[in-house]
Amino acid sequence: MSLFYLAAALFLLGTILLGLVRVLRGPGSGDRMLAAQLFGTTGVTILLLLSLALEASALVDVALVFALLAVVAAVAFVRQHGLPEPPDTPIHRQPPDTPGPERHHDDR
Amino acid sequence: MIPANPEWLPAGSAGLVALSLGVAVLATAWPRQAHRIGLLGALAVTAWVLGLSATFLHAGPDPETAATRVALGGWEAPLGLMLQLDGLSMTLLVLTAVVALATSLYSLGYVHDRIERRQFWPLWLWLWAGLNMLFLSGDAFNLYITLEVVSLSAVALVAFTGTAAAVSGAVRYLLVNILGSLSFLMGVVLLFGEHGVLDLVLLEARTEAGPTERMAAVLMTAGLMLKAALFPLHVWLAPAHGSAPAPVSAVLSGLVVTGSFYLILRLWMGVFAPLATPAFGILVGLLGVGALIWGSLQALRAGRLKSIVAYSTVAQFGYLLVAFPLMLVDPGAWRVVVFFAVVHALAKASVFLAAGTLQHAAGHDRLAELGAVLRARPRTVFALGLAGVSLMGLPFTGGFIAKYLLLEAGLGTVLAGSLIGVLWVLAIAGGGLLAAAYVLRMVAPAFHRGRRDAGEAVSPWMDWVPLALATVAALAGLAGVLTLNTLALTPGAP
Amino acid sequence: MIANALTVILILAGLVFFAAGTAGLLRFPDVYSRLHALTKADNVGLGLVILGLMFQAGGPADILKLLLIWVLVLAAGTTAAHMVAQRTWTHGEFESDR
Amino acid sequence: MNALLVLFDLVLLAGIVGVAWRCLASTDLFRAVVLFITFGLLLALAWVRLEAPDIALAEAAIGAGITGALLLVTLERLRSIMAERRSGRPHSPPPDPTGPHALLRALHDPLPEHRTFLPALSFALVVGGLLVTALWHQPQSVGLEPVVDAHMDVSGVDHPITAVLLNFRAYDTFLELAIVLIALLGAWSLGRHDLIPARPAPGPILPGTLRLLVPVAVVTGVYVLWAGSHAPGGAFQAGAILGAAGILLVLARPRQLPMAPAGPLRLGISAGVALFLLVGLYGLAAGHGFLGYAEAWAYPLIILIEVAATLSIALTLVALFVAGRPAGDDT
Repeated sequence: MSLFYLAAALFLLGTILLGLVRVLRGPGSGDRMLAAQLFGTTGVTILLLLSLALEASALVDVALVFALLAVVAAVAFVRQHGLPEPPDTPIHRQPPDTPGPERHHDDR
Repeated sequence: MIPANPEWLPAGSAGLVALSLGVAVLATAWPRQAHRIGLLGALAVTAWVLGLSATFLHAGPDPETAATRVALGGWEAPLGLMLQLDGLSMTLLVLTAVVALATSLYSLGYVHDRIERRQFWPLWLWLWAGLNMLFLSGDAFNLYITLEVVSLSAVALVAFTGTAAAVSGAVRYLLVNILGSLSFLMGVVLLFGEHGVLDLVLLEARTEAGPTERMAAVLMTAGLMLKAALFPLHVWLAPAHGSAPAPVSAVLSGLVVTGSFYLILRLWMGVFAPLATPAFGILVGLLGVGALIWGSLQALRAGRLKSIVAYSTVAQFGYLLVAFPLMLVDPGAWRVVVFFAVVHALAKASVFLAAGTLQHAAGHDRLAELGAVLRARPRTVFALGLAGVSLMGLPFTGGFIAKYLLLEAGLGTVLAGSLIGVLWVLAIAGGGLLAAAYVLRMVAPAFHRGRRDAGEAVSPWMDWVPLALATVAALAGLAGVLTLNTLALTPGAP
Repeated sequence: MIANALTVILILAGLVFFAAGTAGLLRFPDVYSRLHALTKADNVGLGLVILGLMFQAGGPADILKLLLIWVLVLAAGTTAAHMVAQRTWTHGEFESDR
Repeated sequence: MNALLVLFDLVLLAGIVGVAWRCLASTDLFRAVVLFITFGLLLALAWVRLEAPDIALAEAAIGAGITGALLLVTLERLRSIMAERRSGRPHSPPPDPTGPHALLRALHDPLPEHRTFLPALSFALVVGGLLVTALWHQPQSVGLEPVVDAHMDVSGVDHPITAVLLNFRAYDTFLELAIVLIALLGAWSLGRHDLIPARPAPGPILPGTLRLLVPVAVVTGVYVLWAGSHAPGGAFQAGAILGAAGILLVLARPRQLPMAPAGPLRLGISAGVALFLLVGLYGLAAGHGFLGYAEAWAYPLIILIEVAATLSIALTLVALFVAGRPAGDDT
């Protein structure tokens, strides 16, 4: 049986690594955030499977903590403090910014 | 007078840790009174350290039994962790107490803002407690944690003024520190994996020149060199000092950097002693020569007072590296090295405090425009000059004694038939000349004709403390025999 | 024996949903449809696996813990998907993050 | 079983290294943050495989609950500062040259762009190769396990990790608590924090989730703290969970939360170290050595210290998340 759990966990780990393609490609930050959310759930599942495969019941607690805090990053993503109210147009890729005036000088 | 009892030493060491931690915690919880708590705490900790050193000197004429080991929580190593007090740590504790007391008094004048005071004192007291704990620690993992306490509070203090330049310097310092700490920790892990113990004494008994020890030695030494700003890993030092408050610069160059160097010395005298080969010694010595030349040249080129002093730290630490090959030939030379580090710390701290007074008065520290203030503040310039003379190593100062002893060790190497010894002697002698050049650069404007302008008023603390500390540094030569005798009470060291 | 068979079947079914969710995340054309795909993996995939694991649980406390994990992930997945959709709707899909 | 475990470990290892590399090489900060969150998840799995569930628990709480949120919020502040710099006109609130803004600016100032990839890669390969060689020669050391096991009956608790952390090497743990505190003091020394007004919740879903999650988080935190005496768990993990719950409240609060008063907050964050130190001093005075306990009192004292430490850690983490010092500290 534990062989089966382990194989299932390995399969799920594989889906995480595949899903990384979405994080790398994007294109929007929403896509990346969604991928992270899916990884969190997959991670919980892997932990539950490993707890049976390795016969370590403490891993269920680890999974519980992951499940409990899975939403924090997403909430931070949506409700950052400095976030301006919805702008008129979506922000598009900006040119690289110019050095600011307050750049300090080394005396060397 | 109450006779000193050697049985007080264990409680005295644990008590020192508890006292300095208690002061820090109290100041953290009650920031409104932090400066008063800090002043009382500084006096109490200094008095405690001096009492401890008196007891120590009375107690242990026998170097093999002179080390006091304290099992914290009653658990002996290898299960628990031990504090260790010997001649080396005692010397550095006294040095720390003197410099830290001076810094605390200076800070009473320097950090006068009611709100800044509340932020400054807790961090500073944590830093001091961290240094005390570092010098007392006898356990490899505990050393890592005390190093973290020291570095983290030092980083916070560098960023303390909150300006962009200060924060930028602090971030660099933080990254360097993290890298150094992780490297050190990795070495600790390797040693633990190989030997299964963390206690330094137990480790020392088990180490031999194997691949694990070599790797651990490389990792730990590199990490500590990074933290000690030893050439060529010194690049963070000047930016970190550039905008740090003066008392912080003094402690950073005087004590924090010395703490990392202490650890390098302690490890190579103990755990890594079987690994030291002549070729390795020569490599370190060459790095030292490089540090002397490069640091001095940068100090001669720098345009700001504090940068000059910061680069002089890089240069002066070159001596400590040059001393390494000497120690391989004459094992007893390590005591001279420590004495040199002590004198350097005292002198460097007073130079930074004096520079801080000048900077505060003038509102900047650009050397070219500092003449008027320099001419109007003879007391501070005298402190700067006196400490500078000690850095140069002119006769009768502590620096002179230290360099004389170093030169003696160097000549001993030459006489022992080592050709490269000539290079070390030349470096030690030539380094003094370079130091003279940059010290004179700092004080020379005071002797030019021109306008005098005392600048902004400074508190009496800022006026007198640098002078007092510079005097201590200059007179430290008188304590040379005492220091060397104290250091002799280090078991296991020649 | 039957419990083991049920566990295997349920977990396998759950894995199918995870695979489908990942495929959807990779292959679907925009945020909204991707979101749709992966919430299925969240809810049903984990639900099936947990259902399967319940047959192996040691006691009622363990079963409750497993159920709690599922409920928490359900809540997190729902909230996250809702909020990401909302943000994308108000801020635009191709917002740059440089 | 064994072959499959090795395969699992190899895939995990490849994932960790790959994610770390892409995270470091990413030019898009948001992508780097998401990769870092993923990195934390894989790291927790690695701790599980290294049979260190205590650390996996801490990594779960810190990685999932705190670093992700911290990085995302920092990124957003950074973005608004950069937007303000580009447009040349100050964004609200007016820039404060000495506040946390200075830190963000300093962090954003790019380091000189040398071509660092090849040197970095070769350095990493050399160090990694040497490390592997050193580890290869290492004996199968049992470390301190037998010594710890021999003393478990006098430690006051049933979980060896907790026994080491709070009894045998309590000094280290005390200093670790102090380090968390010093980090906060450092953040506070940079500037003051003016609470940014809360924004109305965008619908019923977020408040509803909060109502479910926060009580469960509190219960879980207490459970993890309690579990620490006999199973993986303890003050750091519980403090991180409670801290994450606090961060969630700060992030999602629909209306103005009252500002924490400076005095009690100071007391709260230093309660852990203060109590620990008092117990340590008592041990010194009573002859058990600094930070030592009488055997009979070990369990209650450990629990007492852990409760205070949990509260302090949770408060400190939330305060670190909020960043600047409370305004009441300045009067």
